[in-house]
Amino acid sequence: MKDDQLKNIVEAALMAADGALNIDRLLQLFELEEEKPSRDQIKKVLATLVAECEGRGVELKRIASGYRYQTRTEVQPWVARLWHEKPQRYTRALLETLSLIVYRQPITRGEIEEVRGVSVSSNTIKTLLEREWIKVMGHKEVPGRPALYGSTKKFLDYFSLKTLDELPSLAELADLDQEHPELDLGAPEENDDQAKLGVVTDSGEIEIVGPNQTRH
Amino acid sequence: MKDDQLKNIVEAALMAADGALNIDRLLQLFELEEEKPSRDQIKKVLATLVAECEGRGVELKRIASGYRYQTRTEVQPWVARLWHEKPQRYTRALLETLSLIVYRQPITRGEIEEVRGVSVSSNTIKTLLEREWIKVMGHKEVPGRPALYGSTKKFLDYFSLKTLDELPSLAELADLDQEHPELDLGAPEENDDQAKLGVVTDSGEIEIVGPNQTRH
Amino acid sequence: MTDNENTSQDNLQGELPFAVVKGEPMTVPPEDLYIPPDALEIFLDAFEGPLDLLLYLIKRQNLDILSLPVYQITQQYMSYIELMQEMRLELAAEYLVMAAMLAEIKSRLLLPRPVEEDEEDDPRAELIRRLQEYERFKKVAEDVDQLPRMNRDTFGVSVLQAEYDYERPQPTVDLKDVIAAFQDVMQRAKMFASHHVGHEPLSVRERMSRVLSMLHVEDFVEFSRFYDVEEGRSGVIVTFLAMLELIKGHVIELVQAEPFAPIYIKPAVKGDVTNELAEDEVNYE
Repeated sequence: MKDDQLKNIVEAALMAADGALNIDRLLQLFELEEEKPSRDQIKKVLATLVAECEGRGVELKRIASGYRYQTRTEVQPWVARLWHEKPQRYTRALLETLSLIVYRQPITRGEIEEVRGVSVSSNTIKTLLEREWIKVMGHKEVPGRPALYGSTKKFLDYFSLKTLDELPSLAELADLDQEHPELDLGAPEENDDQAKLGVVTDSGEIEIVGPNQTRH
Repeated sequence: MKDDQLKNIVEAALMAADGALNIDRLLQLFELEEEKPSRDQIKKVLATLVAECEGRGVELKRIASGYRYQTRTEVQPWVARLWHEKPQRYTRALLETLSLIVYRQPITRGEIEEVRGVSVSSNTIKTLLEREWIKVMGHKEVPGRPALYGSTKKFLDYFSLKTLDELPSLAELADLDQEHPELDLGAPEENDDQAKLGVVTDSGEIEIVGPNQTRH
Repeated sequence: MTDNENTSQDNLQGELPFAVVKGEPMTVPPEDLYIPPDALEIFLDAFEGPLDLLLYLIKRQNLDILSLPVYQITQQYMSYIELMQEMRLELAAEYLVMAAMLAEIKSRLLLPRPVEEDEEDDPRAELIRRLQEYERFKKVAEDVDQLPRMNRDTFGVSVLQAEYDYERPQPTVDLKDVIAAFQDVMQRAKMFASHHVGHEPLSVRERMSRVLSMLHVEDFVEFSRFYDVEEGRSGVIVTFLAMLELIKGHVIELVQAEPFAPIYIKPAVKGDVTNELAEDEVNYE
């Protein structure tokens, strides 16, 4: 198969698809053995297509679940007028809860409440579960076996992110011990919260590192 | 407005729109008098965009109701395979919305949200309308005149029902619950298959690995 | 945190309205402790909880969290709590717990401490840590809100296919699943007890839909045409009940030109609702 034809098929498929397509999915479009491109060929074509969007109104974006054509944020004010419906706004409570789940996953509802200082409404959790931005990753083996929540690929897709690594960084905790030695803040490792965020390893995998800590 | 910006807006709008857009509709995207392009400008931009599709996998076609992007017939055999695979399953949100419409018809979206405690996405309603399982039966004469949804004959046909009366009543449902505990789906977070930690691998797939250890 | 960061954050806060009172965005919180009763509830709504309120009180004095001025802050906090009580607002337990914690810290700082206990934890440390922790997530939640979001900042591309001769496979659904979903949602909503749903026969609901369908075709239908005598007494009653339900719900209206003239059913009069959002849209927002 000629490069041009391959590129056209991939472009058309990505534009016609409802969501993102990954390389495996794109490979499935080619049924005949003799026409099946290699992964590298697909990757090369994708890179060309990404480059061809330069300066245009749409871009080919790599997100968590694959590649997706989407409109550029620069044209948002005009394109949004196509629809009458206003985009949903989220409350601070929902955004703060979501942030805690994303940055400190896996985390229980109790632990979220501890940081926020207020109870988390069931509605907030329900909305997040329903949007499939979060999911139950397991249960904490403490009395009551509370659910441990974590973020999903859908969450990344929705915010056009490839990995958790691309999220805005969490502000560092100021070092109380150094600036205020008179405040004896106890064990230093309790301040080390960075270890909560998923870390992308060399192989490109996301690992949730660091056990979830609770403070008493 | 610069020509490039205008072109990008028109391109993005046409690509994001559900159907064709005509020149009037495109002009409506520009609200401010000073940025509003002339019809001739729009026509010129459309001609450029048509030309830019030369040799690509999609084309900008002029049809009776306006302009729309569509995949080229040459790539159709491959693109069509996107939909060969098995259809996805409906979400729990959709099934609950459907069941409320069936059992409590005629019902407004607001009333569904009241019972479910979470907002109902437009997509859910759209999917059900497209499937022709529900339809708008009228409007409730309260502020906003919200649509009243009800089930259709197609819904009855699909489930091989002659009338809605053949559906179990609520009293029967309670009995059913006792006789067939397997029907009780339980709270979503209790699902065992979710009690795993997902890890995003290189290929963009989610792998299920064992539950994350937690420290106490 | 440096002083510079502190100032820039304050500036940022100043630009965003933290509450809207009668349509007017309030960018500057009330300076003193007197807050007009109407505004108080909105004012408190602007806070996500006791930590948020404390952060605000600290920021208002342009102070670093690290140098938490327990005395002033406690006093201010208590005044707010008192005010809430005066307004007889329902006090969230979390606010009271925080008040107790502040009082405890204050009392411990007031008490003279024996020299050997100097090494003991500063009682402020835990509170400072919590405030810092909360502030980090408050900030990052704002950042997450700014991320480009599908259907707000960016939109998916949906290009049509050239040919339409394919039938897109639809998910199959088992009736059992629909019933189970209903059962589940009703159980969750605890509607069995409070709304007597069980007493409303499904047939009435179905008939309501059928009445509406007839009105969908014609706007004006004669009353008797809705009734099919062949259905017998129970069928007629069900139809009548359905009509009463629809009238009660302001969906349809009965019209009679003069006494003994035929009665017509029509969709309820469209009120002037141009300026109001659809009910479902309001809920959706």
